[in-house]
Amino acid sequence: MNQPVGAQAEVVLRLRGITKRFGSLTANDAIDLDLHKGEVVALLGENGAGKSTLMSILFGHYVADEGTVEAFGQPLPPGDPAAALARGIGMVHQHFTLADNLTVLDNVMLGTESLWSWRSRRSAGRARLDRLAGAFGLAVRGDARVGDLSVGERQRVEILKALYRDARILILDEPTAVLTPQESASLRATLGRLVAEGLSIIFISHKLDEVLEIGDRVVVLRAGKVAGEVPVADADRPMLAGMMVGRAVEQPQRRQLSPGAVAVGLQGVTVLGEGGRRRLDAVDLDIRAGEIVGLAGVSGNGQSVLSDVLAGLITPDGGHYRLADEDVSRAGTRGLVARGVGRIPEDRQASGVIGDMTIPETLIAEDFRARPFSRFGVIDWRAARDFAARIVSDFDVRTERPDLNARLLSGGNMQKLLLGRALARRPRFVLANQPTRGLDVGAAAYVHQRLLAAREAGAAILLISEDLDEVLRLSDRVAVMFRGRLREADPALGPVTVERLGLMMAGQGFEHAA
Amino acid sequence: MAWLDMLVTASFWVAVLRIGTPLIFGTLGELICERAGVLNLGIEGIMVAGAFSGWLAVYLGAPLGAGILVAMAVGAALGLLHGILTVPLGLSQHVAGIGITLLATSLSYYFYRMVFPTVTEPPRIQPFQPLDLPGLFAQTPMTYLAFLLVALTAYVLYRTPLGLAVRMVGENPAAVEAQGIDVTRLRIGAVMVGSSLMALGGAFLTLSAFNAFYFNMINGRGWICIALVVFASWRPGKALLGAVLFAAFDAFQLRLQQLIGGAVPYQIFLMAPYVLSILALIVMSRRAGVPRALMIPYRKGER
Amino acid sequence: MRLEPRAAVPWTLSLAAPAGAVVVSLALCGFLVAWAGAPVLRAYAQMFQGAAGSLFALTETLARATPLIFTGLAAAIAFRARFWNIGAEGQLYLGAVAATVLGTGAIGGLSPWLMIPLLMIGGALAGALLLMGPTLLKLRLGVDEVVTTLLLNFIVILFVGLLLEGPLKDPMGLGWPQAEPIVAEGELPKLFGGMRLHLGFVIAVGLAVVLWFVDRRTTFGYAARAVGLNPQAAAYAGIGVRGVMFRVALISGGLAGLAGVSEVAGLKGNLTLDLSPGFGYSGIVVAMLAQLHPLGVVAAALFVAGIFVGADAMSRSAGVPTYIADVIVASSLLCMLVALLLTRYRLRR
Amino acid sequence: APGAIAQIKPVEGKIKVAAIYTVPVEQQWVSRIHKALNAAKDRGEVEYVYSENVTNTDYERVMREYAQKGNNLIVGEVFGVERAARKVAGDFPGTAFLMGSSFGPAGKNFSVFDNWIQEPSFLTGMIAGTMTKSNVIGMVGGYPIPEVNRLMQAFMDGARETNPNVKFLVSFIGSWFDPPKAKEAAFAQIDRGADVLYAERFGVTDAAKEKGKLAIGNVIDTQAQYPDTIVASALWHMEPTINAALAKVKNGSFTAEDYAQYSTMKFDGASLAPLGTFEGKVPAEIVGKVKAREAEIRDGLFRVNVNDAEPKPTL
Ligand SMILES: Nc1ncnc2c1ncn2[C@@H]1O[C@H](COP(=O)(O)OP(=O)(O)OP(=O)(O)O)[C@@H](O)[C@H]1O
Ligand SMILES: Nc1ncnc2c1ncn2[C@@H]1O[C@H](COP(=O)(O)OP(=O)(O)OP(=O)(O)O)[C@@H](O)[C@H]1O
Ligand SMILES: [Mg+2]
Ligand SMILES: [Mg+2]
Repeated sequence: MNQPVGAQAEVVLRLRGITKRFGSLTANDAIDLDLHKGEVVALLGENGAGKSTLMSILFGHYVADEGTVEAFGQPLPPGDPAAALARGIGMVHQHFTLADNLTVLDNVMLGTESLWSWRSRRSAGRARLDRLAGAFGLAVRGDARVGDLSVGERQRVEILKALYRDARILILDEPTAVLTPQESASLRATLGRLVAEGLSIIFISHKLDEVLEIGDRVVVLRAGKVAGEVPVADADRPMLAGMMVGRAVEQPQRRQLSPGAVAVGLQGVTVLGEGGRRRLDAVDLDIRAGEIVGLAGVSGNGQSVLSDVLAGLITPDGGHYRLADEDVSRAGTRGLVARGVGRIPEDRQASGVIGDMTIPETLIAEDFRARPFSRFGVIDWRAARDFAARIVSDFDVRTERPDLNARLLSGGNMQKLLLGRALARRPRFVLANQPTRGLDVGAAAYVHQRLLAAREAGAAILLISEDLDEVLRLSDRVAVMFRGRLREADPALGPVTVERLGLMMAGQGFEHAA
Repeated sequence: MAWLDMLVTASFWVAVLRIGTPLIFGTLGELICERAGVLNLGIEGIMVAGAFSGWLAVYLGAPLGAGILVAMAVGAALGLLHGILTVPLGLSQHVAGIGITLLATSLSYYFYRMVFPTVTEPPRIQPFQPLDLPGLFAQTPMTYLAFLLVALTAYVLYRTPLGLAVRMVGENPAAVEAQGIDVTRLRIGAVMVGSSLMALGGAFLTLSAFNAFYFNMINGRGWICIALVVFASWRPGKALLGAVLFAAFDAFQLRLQQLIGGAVPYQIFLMAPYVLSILALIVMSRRAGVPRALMIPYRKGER
Repeated sequence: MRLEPRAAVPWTLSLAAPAGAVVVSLALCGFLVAWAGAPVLRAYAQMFQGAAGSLFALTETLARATPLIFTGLAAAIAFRARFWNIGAEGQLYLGAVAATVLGTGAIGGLSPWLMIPLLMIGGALAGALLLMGPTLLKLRLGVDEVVTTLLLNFIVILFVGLLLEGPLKDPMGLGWPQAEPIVAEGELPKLFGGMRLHLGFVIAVGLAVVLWFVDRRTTFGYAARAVGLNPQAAAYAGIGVRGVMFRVALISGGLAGLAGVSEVAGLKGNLTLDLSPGFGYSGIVVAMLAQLHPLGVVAAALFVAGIFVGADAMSRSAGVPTYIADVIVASSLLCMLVALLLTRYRLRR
Repeated sequence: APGAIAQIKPVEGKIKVAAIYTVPVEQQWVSRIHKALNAAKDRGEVEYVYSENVTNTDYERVMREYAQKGNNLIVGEVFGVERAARKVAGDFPGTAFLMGSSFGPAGKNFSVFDNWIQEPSFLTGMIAGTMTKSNVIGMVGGYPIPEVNRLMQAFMDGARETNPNVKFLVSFIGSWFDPPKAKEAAFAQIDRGADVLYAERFGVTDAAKEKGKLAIGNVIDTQAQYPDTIVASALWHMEPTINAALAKVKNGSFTAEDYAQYSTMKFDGASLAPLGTFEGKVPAEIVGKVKAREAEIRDGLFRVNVNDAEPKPTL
């Protein structure tokens, strides 16, 4: 890849003058875009720039207000996903479109046979699925229930869905946002094979390194318009970041601090799962005031359980969780909040905001029982609104109105809201679980800046992230989880690098543990 | 033990299947709707409309088979209404359903009174007769049809592309749309088919179990079916089991009343099927089977 | 043709849409009225007369709305927290049973100032207690509450029948399955002489206002809403989901129980098996029509009751079969649903 | 109230009658009132309007609406709203009320009736007692209310008179309107050996017919539909009651009275249906006995016991 595709290559997809309005908002504004055969176009843009909207129009989920789409020289009927599929357009959606309770094969075969056929040719389907999976290195069991799969495996199923239908054009909307570095790497390898087979790809991502690695050409959207277009060969990170945001994005820097006393201590924390399995196995960890500890690990190795313990959702079956000198193992969510723990949940949509509540309502969810938000059980909405106004301005939450429903915020702005909720109380301990997942570079930089500021204000911070660059950049110390156990990467053994972390995440250094 | 003897008599089980038949139709119909993600509280009214229209057609001279078709068509029409209200319009499935029940019931009664302004007793038809077969098989054709439909529904749901699409649209409509299938049409279609089966359940009462249409004759059977669907964890086979079990409780209490009648208030017997259903639910239900997208409207192009 | 959310709802539309719904519904039902040979416009004039054309008509409408407000609030409060209480009918009856047990002479010599609150509290407790079963089953064992509450309705009605033929049977009732009348001190006073409208209506509206306050302004109301909208996020934020559910269920069952007290002590005077023509189920409709807003419940209950009372009177005046009343209620309901949708969305293309 | 009448006065021209039924007019009991009023309408004596399926919650309002409209006579059934109905009558002194009721007349204008047809029920019991070969008779009822119990008890007494060995099965189905369920209850009784069924509800006769058993009708005569099944029926006739009331309304002499007697055999308010298709199939000896009892009842020499207690199975 990264070979510029000659202008002579066939144009497989031609978008002209695509305009889409949602009420007063113009999400796409007269966008033109071409895709050539065998080309990888990387589509970049801030959160809310209109990337997903454009792709949804192309695929027929949305109907454009103006503009046309041509695939392989023929106009594509608007608002008809079936037509797009029939033309060989496959789409991997930003949010998975899979049914958890059904099998992989079910999800893949859906819609590939006539609905009026009297039987489903499942064995042929399974054979085809296995062949594709083998050919493109997308190993996944056809009979597995999708709900039991890891995020990476689901991503593979999404791609297999498209390949199963002989897609010639593949659209991937932030396919790597939730993947581990290893999974991302294997996905990139797969895409390479696909391009070699002659597929054309539109690839959306906020991870600029990735874009630079696999894209041939970068198209940048800003506020619904095409802000620029460059061949990858001529692009670099700062340049792309600047094109997206419209100004230079500065990476916040970690200053050297001398850490204070131990603020958070875990001793032998153990959580048992079904059948006595140890989901957390005697985890020890100290975090000092003014220190960021980064925690890496392949998802499913216990980071989420640890995060739930620290957030007060789970009471450990053994060991101690201490804040300063107090054992808070049984304090519960409310007790922890009261003792100055700020928590940023892993899944901001599911456990963070209450989507159908307004911004002020969502913001007081943790302490609506206390002053100033309520007295004698009566809520003071003015205090809540004032608080919300402060958070919105302090944390740069971009919203049309301060009383918008939280659901309508973009992911980045939702994240800023939750960051504000967690940090406004000047917590002693900040638990930040995947705080920049899916965020654009600008928003991610902002989150980093706020976390570093909290550190400088003396908070102890645990940063759980699958983005190893982020972990290395922000953390004073780094630990890795593997099969429920936690090990620190000892700096005495040499510099902590992505490679070293990768090996630890695969289990190196955990062998002789108890 | 006299009551044990009773359980092994053929006539008891004949009665069980007879009592269970309308429940099988209704439960199967509701199951299909819910599998597609649409709760259909219109069932009680749709059963009334099916009972009335099927019977009226036969009363006006149509053959019994045509009565069945008329009932199914009326059920499908009401299903279409429910479908339009709840699928593309995305209205509350609770209210739309209760509204349909009220509408279908009152319209049936209104039509009945307009067609028969002066009758003083319910007009009768010649209903389906039980087949002259030995043992359990002395049932009317509609009971056989019910069993056939259970097998058919199970086959379609689990073995055909259409069934896969229906199950999927109840789990995640976005996934269905992403695979190029029209969510709206699929859901409306499922609701129509399900509703026509419910109407069959009603028609069984007027064309097979009895020979006249009577106000209030559905008498809560539709609501029972809703409960049976949950009991069945949304599976056709278990739905059959649930309907038969409930019918067995009912047949059993009717006989138990004869056996130990005097000592115990009759209400205790009538309660038995409901109490036992709750107990059965406690024993066997976890919410595992519930279609994820049940009661969640899906509007294309909205998030 | 697609639906698109409106950014803002013009006030003219929020008035015009409900009116339009009623007009469309009446136009549709006009065919049925004409089929019965009645002059359609005159019939509808009579319908209005019958719903609100006189003090009598108006008080009747309000009296019929009263139990719907109670059960509507019961459903609204539960549904807000995503607790599907379909059992208001049974809770209503059990509330009435409690009022009957307490209010037919077991306790004597109390002034109405004590007796009426006593009956109310008793009825509310009974309703709440009945809902405890399904609530605990749901919270402890994950048993679906739709089914348990629904089936309990049937059981409760049979149980009431058993009581009415046994311990609660009125010895003066000549063998009929009915209870003794509520003592005079326990009766809810009538609001106008000679009319059936009673104190229960005032209490119902008062409770709607209180619940509205609770919902909008109190920490409990906030927690209940949060649990209903996103239980996972509520739990993460430290709201005890089970505790909230439990209290919501208590209130919901209590409100439905109050409906029974109100009917028995306010309207009917004694408990019979036909105390409620499905008020528990209509309450669900009322609640959803009100979009679960406590004050909206009052409006929706008045709407449903007004249409029914008016159409029922019209059927007599115009000589149309009685069943027309329910037809008009049902079609108005469905039209109203669509109209309310069109205030939030616009149709495009 | 605009149309309301101030006091009971003689009526010129047609009497305006309104009826309020809590069930549809097909229900056996109500159908007899409806039939009698329709007959009066066909004779040109009355203008007749009615509301059916009125819930007891709405009953009082409907009474008031009809009274306000100036109807001369309001007929109905107030078993669930006894007190409220009497109050309405008090508020409309010029309107005559004739209501099915368990209680006595009230005020100046509130008269009552009830279906006192235990007499023919007793006679049908006598026939049933001889027609059963298994000596087991099944009875299926809706609810054990006095109106039902009374007839069942009389029927049982009659059966015991001709057949001391007879045993009874009793079921209540908890609904007035569920023929399929009534049918199932009857099937269950047939399974237990019943060969004669007392058909208090619709549906019972159908079970008997399907199984080749016999049935005894109640209130209405359905032998035409079930020629080989319905042996005998105890019939109720509302015409004497209605006609007596209409006459008094007409000449302005209507007062609060108990019209119960008009439902007795003596006043032709009740009768034993002709044997019809079972003529000759019922033993002549028993026909004679029944005829004799009937005459005694008409002459007041034999009084059928009125027992409102819930009948219990005896098998
Ligand atoms: N269904 C919708 N209804 C209303 N507005 C929408 C809808 N979908 C998208 N939008 C609007 O379109 C704009 C672009 O959204 P889109 O999802 O395309 O952004 P994006 O570029 O994909 O962002 P991200 O990088 O975060 O995925 C948003 O600002 C939003 O206001
Ligand atoms: N239903 C909606 N109506 C109006 N605007 C919406 C709606 N849904 C989303 N938006 C807008 O869409 C924009 C982007 O939303 P989107 O969900 O794509 O954010 P995101 O950053 O991509 O989320 P994530 O990072 O989790 O992928 C936001 O500006 C938001 O205001
Ligand atoms: Mg996007
Ligand atoms: Mg995004």
